Amino acid sequence: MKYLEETKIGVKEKEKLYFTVKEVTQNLKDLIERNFSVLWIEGEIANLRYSQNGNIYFNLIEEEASLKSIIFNSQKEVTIAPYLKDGLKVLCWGRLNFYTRSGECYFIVRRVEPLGKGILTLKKEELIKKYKPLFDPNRKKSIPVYPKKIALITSLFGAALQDFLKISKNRWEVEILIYPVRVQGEGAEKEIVQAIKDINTHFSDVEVIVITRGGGSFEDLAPFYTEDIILGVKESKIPVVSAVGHEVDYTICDLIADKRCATPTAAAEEVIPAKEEVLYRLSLYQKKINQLLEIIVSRREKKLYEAKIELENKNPFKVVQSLEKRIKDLSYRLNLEMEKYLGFKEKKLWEIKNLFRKRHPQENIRILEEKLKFFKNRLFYSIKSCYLEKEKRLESLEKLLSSFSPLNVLRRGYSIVKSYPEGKIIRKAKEVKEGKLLEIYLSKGKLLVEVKKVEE
Amino acid sequence: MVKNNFFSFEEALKRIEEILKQLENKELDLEEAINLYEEGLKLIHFCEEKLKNARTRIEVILKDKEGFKLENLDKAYELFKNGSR
Amino acid sequence: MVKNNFFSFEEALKRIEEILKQLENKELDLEEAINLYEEGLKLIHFCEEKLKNARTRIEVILKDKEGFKLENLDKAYELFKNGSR
Amino acid sequence: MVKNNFFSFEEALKRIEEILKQLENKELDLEEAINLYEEGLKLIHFCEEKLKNARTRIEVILKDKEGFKLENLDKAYELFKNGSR
Amino acid sequence: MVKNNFFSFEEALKRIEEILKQLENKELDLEEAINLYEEGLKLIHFCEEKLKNARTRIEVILKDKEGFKLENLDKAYELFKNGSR
Amino acid sequence: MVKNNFFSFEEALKRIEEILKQLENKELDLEEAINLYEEGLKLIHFCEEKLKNARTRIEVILKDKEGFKLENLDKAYELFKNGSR
Amino acid sequence: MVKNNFFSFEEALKRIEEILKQLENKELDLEEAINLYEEGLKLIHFCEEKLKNARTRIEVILKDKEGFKLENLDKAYELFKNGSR
Repeated sequence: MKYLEETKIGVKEKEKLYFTVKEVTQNLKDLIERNFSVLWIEGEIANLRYSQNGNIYFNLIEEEASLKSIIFNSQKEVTIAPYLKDGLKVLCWGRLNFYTRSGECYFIVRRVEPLGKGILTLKKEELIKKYKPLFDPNRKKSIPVYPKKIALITSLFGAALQDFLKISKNRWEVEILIYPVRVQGEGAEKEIVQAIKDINTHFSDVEVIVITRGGGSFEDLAPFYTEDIILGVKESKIPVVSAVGHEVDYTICDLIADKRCATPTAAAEEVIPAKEEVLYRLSLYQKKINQLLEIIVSRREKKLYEAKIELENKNPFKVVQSLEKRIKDLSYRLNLEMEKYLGFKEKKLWEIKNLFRKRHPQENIRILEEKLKFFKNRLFYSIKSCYLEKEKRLESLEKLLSSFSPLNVLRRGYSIVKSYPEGKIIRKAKEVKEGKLLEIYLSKGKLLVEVKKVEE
Repeated sequence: MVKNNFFSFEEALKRIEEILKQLENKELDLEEAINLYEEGLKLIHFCEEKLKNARTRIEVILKDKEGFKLENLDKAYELFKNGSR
Repeated sequence: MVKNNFFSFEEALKRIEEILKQLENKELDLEEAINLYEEGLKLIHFCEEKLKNARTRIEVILKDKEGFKLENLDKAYELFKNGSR
Repeated sequence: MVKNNFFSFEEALKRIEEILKQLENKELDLEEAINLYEEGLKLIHFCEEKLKNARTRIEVILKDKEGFKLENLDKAYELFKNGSR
Repeated sequence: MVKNNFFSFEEALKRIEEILKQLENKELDLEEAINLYEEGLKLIHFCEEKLKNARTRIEVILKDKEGFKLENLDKAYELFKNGSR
Repeated sequence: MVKNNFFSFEEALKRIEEILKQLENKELDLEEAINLYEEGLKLIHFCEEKLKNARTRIEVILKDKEGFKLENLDKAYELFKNGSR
Repeated sequence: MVKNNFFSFEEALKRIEEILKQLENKELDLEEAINLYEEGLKLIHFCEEKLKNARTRIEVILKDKEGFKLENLDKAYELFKNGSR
């Protein structure tokens, strides 16, 4: 070993003349931690001290050798911690750590077993570790709640049997088969395993196997920490209940069984249902079943009742009534509309009639008659005035004419002499001859005379 | 009086007025004056006759009207037809 | 009433007015005046007759209406048909 | 009522209104005015009759309805079918 | 009630309302108005009959229900079977 | 109760609810409404009977249970066998 | 107790619990609910009877050359006391 290390250094020295502290400590750390991963170390506790942060420091010593050790607070096993004291021989499990900062090597302890008793516990741990999959809770068979037949593997003379039977009486209708075995001493585990096997083979109608014994010294319970027990229980097709030893300590048998009870009494109570409990449960069921049915029936009654009320609300009678009202209303409106319509027409006709009456031609006729009368008067008047005009004019002309009459001189005594019958006015005497007839016009009347004598 | 249809009342009147105008002329021959005067007289008489006739006719028309018959409307119509032209 | 369709009441009235206007003209011939007068009178008479007839007819219509029967609707209908054209 | 289908109450009313408008025209011939008036009167009478008949018919319908039987529903149905188109 | 399936109560009601609306139009023909009125009245009567029948039937159903027996469930069942399809 | 196996209480209730929903439709024919109402009434009666019978049966079962004998377990067993399948 | 071996107490209890679960379904058919109820009640009664008559039997398994033998506890004690074991 020494030689080996020297050679290693030698190789490195070929490259380097010296090491830094860091390099050395790092190499040491690697060396230690790589070579010692996890290990058990046996020794005596010395210089035990508790740090404020909860860590426990001590030295593991053997004669002149000493190893600094730490139990970190976070990894401290609660059960063992109070029992640690200087001088106690222990078996520690953990790993070595080299701290480069201080250049010291520490044993980081994860588990502490007191030596002596501690070795058996270690054994238990080893078995658990070995058959770890068998302890999986998921592998465990369920225990029938109402078993009719159970087998009890125990000593015929132990207190456990008495305890168990005492509880099981008047509890449940169950058939208990007792398979007597030794529960301590060399080979007891073999008998127990055989019992399990026999029951599985020959009494397959057994529903639960209960392995039980009272508490005792660690040595007394030794058969229950055996590999045989693990394998035997594991092989059983019938679920196994274990009630072995103390309340606090779990035996291997406890751990491998499908169920663990602390005491035989507890096992009886657990495995065999109590009559009163079941009766109570049944009475609960009955209550519940009555309640549920009542709920179902009354719910339907309520629903039906509601439907009935709703249907009654929708009674077409109401519809009929409202329709009747509507029809009545429509009928009224129809008559009203018709009356309105006719009234409108009648009123219009009446208005037109009135207008028409005003346009009666009688009025026209009267106006025309009057006009005609007026015309007639005008006609009379105009003809009359025409006539009178003419008459007046004639009269005035007549007057004028008479005023211009050449005969007017006659009034003054003149006369006009005319030849007769020629009627030629005689202006000179010589125009006539004697014996000629002459007409003499006087102012009044005329004379017819014969010329007697002509004088020039 | 035969020839009074040849000239109307108004023409007669006009003639009378003419005669009057001639008569106003002092130079007028007595004979002619007398002739004119006589003509005038005759015309006046003619007119008087006319007037008399007119009066009678108007009266007759009125009287007719009283006894107007529907048949007369034919005549009225014709009158109207001619008159309205 | 046979020929009253030849000229209407209104035409007659118009003619009368025309006649009056002529008559009121002083220059009118006596002869003509009398003729116009006669025509006027006749037309007036014609109109009077017309009006009298109208009066009578209206009275008949009104009386008819009182005793109006449904059968008359035929006539009314025809009137209507013609009238509405 | 035989020929009342030829023209309705409303058509008659319209015609009367037309007549009224024509009668308002002062230039209207007397003859024509009287004719229009007569037509109008007849139409008014016609309308009055129509309205009277309508009232009577409504009364009959109402009475009918009182004695209405279910068999009549056929008819009502047809009315309905025609009417709803 | 034989032919009431030809048109339903609701259709009749709708038609009546339609008729009412038409009657509100004053321009409507008199003849048509009366026809509409007649139709309306008949439809109303039809509805009244329907309602009367409905009323009677409901009364019968209600009376039936009082004396309802379990045997009737056959009928109810059939109704149910038909109805639930 | 002879034919109540043809349709259950629940089916009947469902049908009643369906009927109620249909009755809410304002457009529903009166005729149909009455039919639905009748059906509803009958179904309700049917359900009432069913419930009454159910209650009676429950009482009988409870009484039976009091006088329950172990022999009856055969029946219970069969019930169980049928039920658990 | 003759046929109680046909089904176990545990099965009965399980069936009862199953029935309870089914009855919690409010939509369950009334008919079926009552049937379940009857079954449940009978099973409960069955279980109660079973419990009332329950008694514990204790035997000891003895192994010898021929095989296994069951003995009562007292005898087993004696056999063991006599030192044969």
